[in-house]
Amino acid sequence: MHAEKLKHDFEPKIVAFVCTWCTYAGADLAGTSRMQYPPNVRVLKFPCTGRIDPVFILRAFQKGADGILVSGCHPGDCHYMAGNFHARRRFATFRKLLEFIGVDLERLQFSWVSAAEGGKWVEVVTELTERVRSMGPMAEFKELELEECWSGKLDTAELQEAYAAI
Amino acid sequence: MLQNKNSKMTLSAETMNLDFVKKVEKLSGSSVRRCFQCGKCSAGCPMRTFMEHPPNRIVRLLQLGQYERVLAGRSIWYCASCETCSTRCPNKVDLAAIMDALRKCSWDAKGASKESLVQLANRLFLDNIRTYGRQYEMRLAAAFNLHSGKLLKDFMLGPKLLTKGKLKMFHQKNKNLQEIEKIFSRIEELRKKGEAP
Amino acid sequence: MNSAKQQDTAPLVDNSYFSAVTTAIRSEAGRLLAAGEVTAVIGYKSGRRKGSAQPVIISDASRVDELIFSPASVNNLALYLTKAKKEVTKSGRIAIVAKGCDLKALAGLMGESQLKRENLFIIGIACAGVHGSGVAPSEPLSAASIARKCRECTVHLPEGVDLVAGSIPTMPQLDALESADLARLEAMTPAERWAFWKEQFSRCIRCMACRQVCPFCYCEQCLCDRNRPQGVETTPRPAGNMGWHIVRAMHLAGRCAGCAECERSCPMDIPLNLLNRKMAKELKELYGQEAGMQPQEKGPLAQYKEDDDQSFIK
Amino acid sequence: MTKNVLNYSYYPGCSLHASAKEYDESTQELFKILRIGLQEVPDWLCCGATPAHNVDELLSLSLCAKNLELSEQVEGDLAVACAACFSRLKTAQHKLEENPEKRKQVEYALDAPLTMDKPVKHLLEILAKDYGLEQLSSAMRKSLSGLKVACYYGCLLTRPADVPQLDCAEAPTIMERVIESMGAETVKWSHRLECCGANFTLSRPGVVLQLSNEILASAQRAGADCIMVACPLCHANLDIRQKDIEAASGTRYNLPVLYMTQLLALGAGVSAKKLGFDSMMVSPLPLLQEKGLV
Amino acid sequence: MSRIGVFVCHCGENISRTVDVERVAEAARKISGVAYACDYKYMCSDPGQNLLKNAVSEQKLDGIVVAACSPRMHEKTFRKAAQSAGLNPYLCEMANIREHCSWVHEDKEEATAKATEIVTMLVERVKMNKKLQPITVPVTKRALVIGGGIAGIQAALDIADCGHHVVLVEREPSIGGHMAQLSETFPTLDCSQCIMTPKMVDVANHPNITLHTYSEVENVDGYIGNFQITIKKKARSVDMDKCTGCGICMAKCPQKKIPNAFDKNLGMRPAIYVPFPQAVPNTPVIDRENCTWFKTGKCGVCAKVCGPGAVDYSQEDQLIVEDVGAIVVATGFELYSIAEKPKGSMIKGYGEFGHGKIPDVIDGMTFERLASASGPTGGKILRPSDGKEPQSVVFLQCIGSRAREKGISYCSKICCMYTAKHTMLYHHKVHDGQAYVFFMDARTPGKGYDEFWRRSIEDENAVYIRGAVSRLYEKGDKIVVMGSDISLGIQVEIEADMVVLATAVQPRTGAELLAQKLGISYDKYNFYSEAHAKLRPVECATAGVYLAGACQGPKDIPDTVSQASAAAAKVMTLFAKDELEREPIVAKVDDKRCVACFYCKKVCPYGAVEEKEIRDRQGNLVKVVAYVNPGVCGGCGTCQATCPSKSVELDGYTDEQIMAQIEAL
Repeated sequence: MHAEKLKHDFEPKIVAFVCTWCTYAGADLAGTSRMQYPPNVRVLKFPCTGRIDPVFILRAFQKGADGILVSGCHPGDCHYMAGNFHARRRFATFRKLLEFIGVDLERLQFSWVSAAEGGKWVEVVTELTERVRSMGPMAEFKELELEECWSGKLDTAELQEAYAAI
Repeated sequence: MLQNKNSKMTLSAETMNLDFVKKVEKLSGSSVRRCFQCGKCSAGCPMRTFMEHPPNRIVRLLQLGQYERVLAGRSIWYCASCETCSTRCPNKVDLAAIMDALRKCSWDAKGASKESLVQLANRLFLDNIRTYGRQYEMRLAAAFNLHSGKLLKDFMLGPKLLTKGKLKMFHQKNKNLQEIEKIFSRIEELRKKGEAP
Repeated sequence: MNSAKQQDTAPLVDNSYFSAVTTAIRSEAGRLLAAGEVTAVIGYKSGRRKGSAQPVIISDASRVDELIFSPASVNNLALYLTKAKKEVTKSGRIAIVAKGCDLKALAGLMGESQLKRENLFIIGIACAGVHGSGVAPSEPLSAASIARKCRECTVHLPEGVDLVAGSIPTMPQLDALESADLARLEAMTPAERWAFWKEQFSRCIRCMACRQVCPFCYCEQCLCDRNRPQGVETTPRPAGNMGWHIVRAMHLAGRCAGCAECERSCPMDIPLNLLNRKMAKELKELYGQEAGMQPQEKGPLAQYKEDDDQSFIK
Repeated sequence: MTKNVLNYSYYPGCSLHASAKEYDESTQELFKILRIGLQEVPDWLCCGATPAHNVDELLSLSLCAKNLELSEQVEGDLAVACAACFSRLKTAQHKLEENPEKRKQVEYALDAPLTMDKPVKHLLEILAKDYGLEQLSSAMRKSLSGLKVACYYGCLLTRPADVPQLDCAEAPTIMERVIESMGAETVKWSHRLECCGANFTLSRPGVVLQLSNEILASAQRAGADCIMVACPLCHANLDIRQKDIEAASGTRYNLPVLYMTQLLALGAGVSAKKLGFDSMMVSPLPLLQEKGLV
Repeated sequence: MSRIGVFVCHCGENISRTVDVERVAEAARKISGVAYACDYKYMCSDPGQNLLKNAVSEQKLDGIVVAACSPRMHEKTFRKAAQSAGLNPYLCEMANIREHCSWVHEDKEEATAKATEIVTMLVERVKMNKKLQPITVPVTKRALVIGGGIAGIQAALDIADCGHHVVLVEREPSIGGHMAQLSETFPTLDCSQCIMTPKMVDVANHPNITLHTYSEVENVDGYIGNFQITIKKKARSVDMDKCTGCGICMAKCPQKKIPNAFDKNLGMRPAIYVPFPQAVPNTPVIDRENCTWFKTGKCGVCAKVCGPGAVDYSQEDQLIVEDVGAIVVATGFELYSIAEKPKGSMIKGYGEFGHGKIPDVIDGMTFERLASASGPTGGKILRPSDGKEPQSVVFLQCIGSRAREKGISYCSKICCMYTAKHTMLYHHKVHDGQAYVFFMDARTPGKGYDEFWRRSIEDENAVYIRGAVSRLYEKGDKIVVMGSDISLGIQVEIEADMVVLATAVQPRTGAELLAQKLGISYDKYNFYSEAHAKLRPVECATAGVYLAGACQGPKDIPDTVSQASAAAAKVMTLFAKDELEREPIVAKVDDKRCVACFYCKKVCPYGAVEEKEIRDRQGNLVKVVAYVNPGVCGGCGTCQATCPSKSVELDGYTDEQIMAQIEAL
C-alpha cells in the first residue's frame, strides 16, 4: 500500500474528529501494534462525539479537507453514557442536510472504533483515504472559498437543466 | 428385574442396595462414594473397548446400589487388573480392588456371567494350584481347551514351545501338597463358619 | 417559484368568512381586555396600503375594533412574544391571534421554555390560507395569490387553543407545489443540487431578514455573528452564505414550525422553506417526530433511542 | 570360590520353570558372575497370580503368605524374578499389614502366625539398589553400546504406587538406569507402562493380540532394536505371540524381546550360549551378531 | 503575542527513526507565536523534564506543546512538569507524533511533514488554551446505606466505626434481611441467627447510625459529596419511643391467623407484629390491611392493653430529608417463585413442575425456615401438606438459572452450596431419610466449599444425580420425579415425599425504580451495574454511589460481606478529604448569551444542568439561564454541541481551541 502510494499525484487531506476514550485510544493501539496506514489523516481529539458540532465539519471542508471522519465509542460504550447516542442523531440529520445541499456523502465517513479496534481504525482510515483519493479533491467548498461572488452564469448544461427544472 | 442395561432405574431406599455397596467397600477396602465421576479410570483403561460399562460407570452403578446391573455385565471380567485406574485416580478410589471384590461377589453368586471363559480359566488355574502346587502351562492350556471345547486353540503354539523346551510334558508335584490342601480346606471351613467373605 | 403566476385568480373563499373571523376576534379581544383577563392582545390591523395588514398590540379595550383578519394577515405573531416586542410578556397574560402554523411556533417556543401556556390566551384562526410573497394585499385569496405553504397546509383548524375564531369554508384541493419542488430536487444528482443551491445562496445578501422574522431565532447573539471563533463568515460571500444557510437549516431542524416567514421575507426570493420542509420530512422519517400544535417536552434532536438508525455508521 | 557380596532367597515363580526358563537361567548366570548368592526357596508354590486375587482375595493372600513363610527357611531377602509374583507378594504383605481382620483369616488358613517381615525384592531392585549401578557398570566386560533397548515395565512392576515402591509409578527409570549401566542405549517410547493383557493369554487371546500389538508398534516407532522385559508374562505375550500379532496386524516387527537378566549377563561377560537366546520365538541372535555382541 | 514553547521528543529512536525531529523543531520555530523550540532524546526523562522546566522559566513561555507520544501516555507527566515550572498545567498540550505518526508510517518525508502539521495544529490550539483551576466540591461526611441485610449492616457498621455518621434505610419493619431467615450457613454450619443478631443489635446501639426501618427512599437529589435524600417513613402505628417491646399487644391481638411472610407463610402472625422474635428494632408494626381496627373501626384491643400507650392509630407516613455525601446500595435479592413470576422477570415459568400448585414442592428459603430452630416447625422438617416427616427429599438445582430459554442465563451461584447444606441438615434431622440431588454441575469455588459438597455425599449419604429433571407429578401423597443420570445415560424415577427447588436469585422487584432515582445503570435483569467489571467492582458509574451484595449480582454471605466492607472503604476514602478535587474539564454557561432554551438540560447525561434565576440588585427577576453544576458535570460537551446560541463552553475543549486547530489544517 505504502510503496505505490508514493506515486499518487493527489494526496487528499483527511480530517478525523474522534473521541478520546475509544477511537483516539484505538488509533494509539494501531500505533503500538505498528500497523501501517496512509499519513493523510489529521486527528482532532474531543472528549466525546457528543461534543462534535456540525459547524466543525463544515469549517473543515471550507478549510480544504477532502474527506472527513467522525468516530467514537460503540453504542453503549460511551464514557459519558449517552454522548454518542446524541451524536448519532445529530449526524444522521446533518448528513441528510448535506446530501440535500448536494455534498457527496462519500467524503463524510462515520464509524464506531473502540479502544481495542486498532485494526478497524486502520481499515476505516485507509478505506476513506483511498476512496477520497479516487474521487479527487473536494472542489465544491474550495471553489466557494475562491469566488468573491458567483457570476450567476449558467455555463454548464446540467446547470441550465437544473435551473430550468425549478 | 431389569430387561436391559438401559431400562429405567427407580430409586428408593429399597431399590438402592446399599448393603451390597458396603460389602464391596469392605472387601475392597476402598470407598465407592468418594468417586465424583471424573472418568479418568475409563480414560486410561486398556480394556475399555471390550467393556459395555466403562469403569467409571461401574462405580456410578455401585453408588446407586444397582448391583444386578453391575454383576450381569461382562465388564468386570474384562478388567485386566493392570491397576492403571487405581494408580491414577484423583480420589484414591481403588477401582482394581473394587473389581476384585465385584468378581468375587459374582463368583460366589455363581450367577450366569457373560464371561464364562475367563471364569473357567480362573477355576482351572486355581484347581491346578490345589492339585500340583504350581502352574504347568501345558496342562492348564490342555485342560482349558478341553473344557472350553476349543481343542485346537493355540494348537500350533504348543509344539513350538515344546521343541524350545518351554513346556514340560512331565512334572513333579510339590512335596508340601498336603499343606496346600490344608490352606484351601481351612479357607472353605472359615467360609462355612461365615467368618470370611 | 414563479410557476404560481399561471394559476387561476378566482377567489377561493367568500369575504364573509374573513369578516366572520374578524368579528370573532374583536368580540373575544374586547371581552378579555374588559374583564382584565389579559393585559394585551396581539393581532392584525389594516395597514396604510389598501387591503394590507400589519401586526398590532392592543392593550385598550376601546381599540379592539382596529383588529382585523384578512388574506394579508401573513405575519407569524409568535415573533412578538419572544423577540420583536419581548417586553409585552412582562406586562402579564397576553392574548394572541394564531393561525395553525403560528400555533405550531407557539407550541415549539413553549417546548423550549420561552413561553408558558398559562400566560397566553390563544385565539386560534380556522385558517383558509393567506397571501404568498409578492402579492398585492388588495388581491383576493385565490389559487394564484395563496401562499405556497398554505397550498398543502395540514393545520387549517387549530387545536388546543382557548378560542377558535371562524370556521373553515370548503376549499378546492390545490396541488402541492412545495412538495413537488422538493421531489424534483431530491430526484437530482448531488452535483445538480449543489449547483442549484449554490446559485440560490449566491444571491443572498445576508440581510438576515430570515433570521429576524423567524420565531425560533431568538438567540440574543447568533453564533453566526461571532468572530472569536468565527464559525461562519459574516460577509455576503458565497462561502459564508453557504455556511450560514446550512447552519441555519441545521439549527431549525426538528424545531421549524413551517410558517415560511423566512421565505416570505427574503428579498432575494431564496426558497428557504424548501430546506426547512426537507429537514422536517427527514426527521419525521428517521424519528417519527414533527412540529405539532401541542408543546413537546423534547424535540427529535434533544433525545435518542438506543436502537436509532445507524446504518450510515461503519 | 570367593565369598558372595550379597545373598538372597529366591522365588522364581511358575513361569520361570517353564515358558520363561531362559529368564531363570540368565538370572542364575548373572548373579553367579556378579557374585550374588541366590538360593531357591524349597517347595515354593504358585502365588495365585491374577486368577486368585481376581475372584478369591483370601486365597490369594494365603498362598502368598505361605510362600513368605516358606522363604524363611532360606537366608537373605526374598528375590523375585516374575513381576506378577512380585506384585502379588508385595500386595499380600501390604494388605496383611494394613488389615488385621484379613490377617486373622489368613493366619487361620495357614494355621500359623504370619511371618511377614522378610523384605520382598524384585531383581531390578536388587541390582539397582542393593548391588548398585556403579558396581554393575564396573562389572561390565562387553559394552552393549549401540544396542537400542526399549525397556518395557508392563503393569505390575510399578503399580499401584504405594505397593511395590520400586520406582515412580508413572515415570519409572529403574530399568533404563540398570541397562544403561551396561552401556546400552535406551529409547524414549510411549507404551512402557501399558498393559499387555497377560490375564487373558488363555481365555481371550484376541485381547492380547490387540494390546500387545500397540506395544510392539510403539517400540518400533521409537526405533528400538529390541524390547527388554522383567516379567515372564509380558515376555510370553510379546515374544511367543509376536508371530500371531504380526499376522493379525499385518505388520512385520521382528523385535526380539529379551529378559533384563539376559542382556545384563551378556554385558557382564557370560557366554551367549548359557543365556538361552536360541529358545526364544523371535531370535535375537541376528541382532546381537550385528551389534557384535555374540 | 503568545510565547509558545515546542519540545520535540526522539523517544529514543521510536520517533526519530521515521520523523526528522530536528526539522520538526526547526519548522516549529517558524510558527508565529512560537518563542522556543527544541528536540531531545527522552523528553519524559528527568533531564528532559528539566529542559522543559528551564525553558519555561528562562523563555517566559505562556504555553507549551510537547511533541512526543500519546497524551494518554504522558500528558499528566508533562502537565506536572509545567506546573512545577510555574505554568498552569492546562497550558500544556501534547502533539502525538509517535502512536499517530512515527509508528504508523514508513516514509520519512511524509511522516516528518505530518508531524510538523500535527505540531502546528497543537500550537494554534494551545494559544487558545485558558488557565484552569481544578474544581473542588465540599463533601458531606455522612453516608446513606439502602438496605438492612447483612450487606447494608456490614457497610453501615464499617463506616460508623470509622467515625462517620450513617443513615440506614430498611423497607421491612426489622433489619436482618435474608440472612436472618437462614437456619445454618455453609461451609461451617454455624447458626445464622447466632452470628447475625449480634450485628443487628450493634447497628441499633451504634451512636453513629441512624436507623430508619419500615422506610423507603423516596427521592434522591444532588451529586457526589452532596446528596439530599428524601426518605418516606411508613406509619408504624406504634410509637417507637414509648414502646417497651413487651409484646402483650401481639399476644392479645384477636386477629392471629395472618400468614407470616418471614416464615414463607408457613407460620401465622397477629395483625400487630414483629416479623421474628429477634427483630431489631423490637417494636411491632400494625399491618393495616389485616387490622380489624383499620378495617372496621372496631377492636382497638392493642391500644387498650398497651401499658405505655405506644399504640397510635393516627400515625401517618412522614417524609424526612437527610444530607449525605455517599450512598451504598445494598438492596439484596429475592428468590424466583415458580408460583407467581415476579414482575419484570424474564423466566417463562415451570409448568412441568406444577406452577407451585403442588404443596410439597417448596423453594430453598422455605426449607431454611423448616430447618430453622426458630422457624414455624421449631426446626422439624415436616411437609407443608400434611405435616408428616418426609422420608425421601429430592432437591433440584438450577431452577430458572442457567436456562437461557427459560429467561435467565446466569448462574445463581449460591444454590449448589446451600443445597449441599440442605442435604446435611436433612440427614441430621431425619437420620433414615434419603436425600437426592439432581444437578448439572456442582459449582463450589470458595474456601472449603468443594470439601463441604463432597462431605454431603461421602459422609452425609446424599445421592447426587447428574442431570436435570424433566417433570414432577403427584401420585397419591408422593411426588414422582422424572430425571436421568447422564453419567450412566439411564433414566431415573424417584417417588419423593418432598421436592425442594433451588430457584434463581433475582434482583428485588422494582430494583430498576430505585436505580432511576439514584441515576445508576442496571443490566437487563435489573442487577445494578458496576463501573468496571474487574477494576471498579463496587463503584457505580455515577460518582458517589457504591454497591454491596446481591443487588449487583448473586453472592453468598462471605462475598457479600467482603463487597460491603469494600464499599465502606470506598466511602471512607471519599470522606478522607474535606473537598473533592476533579479535572476542570466541565461546561460553563455564559449568562449573557444564554436564552434558556434548556436544550443543554435535555441532553445532559448527568443531569448536571439546572435552571438559575438572575436578579437585579432590587431582586427582580432579570432572566432565567442554565447553570452547569461543576460537581456533577462529566465533561462530555454534548451540551455545547447542542446549544443553538453556543452560550455553554466546555473548558479544555472550547470552540476557540477547536476552531484554531481546524484553521491550522
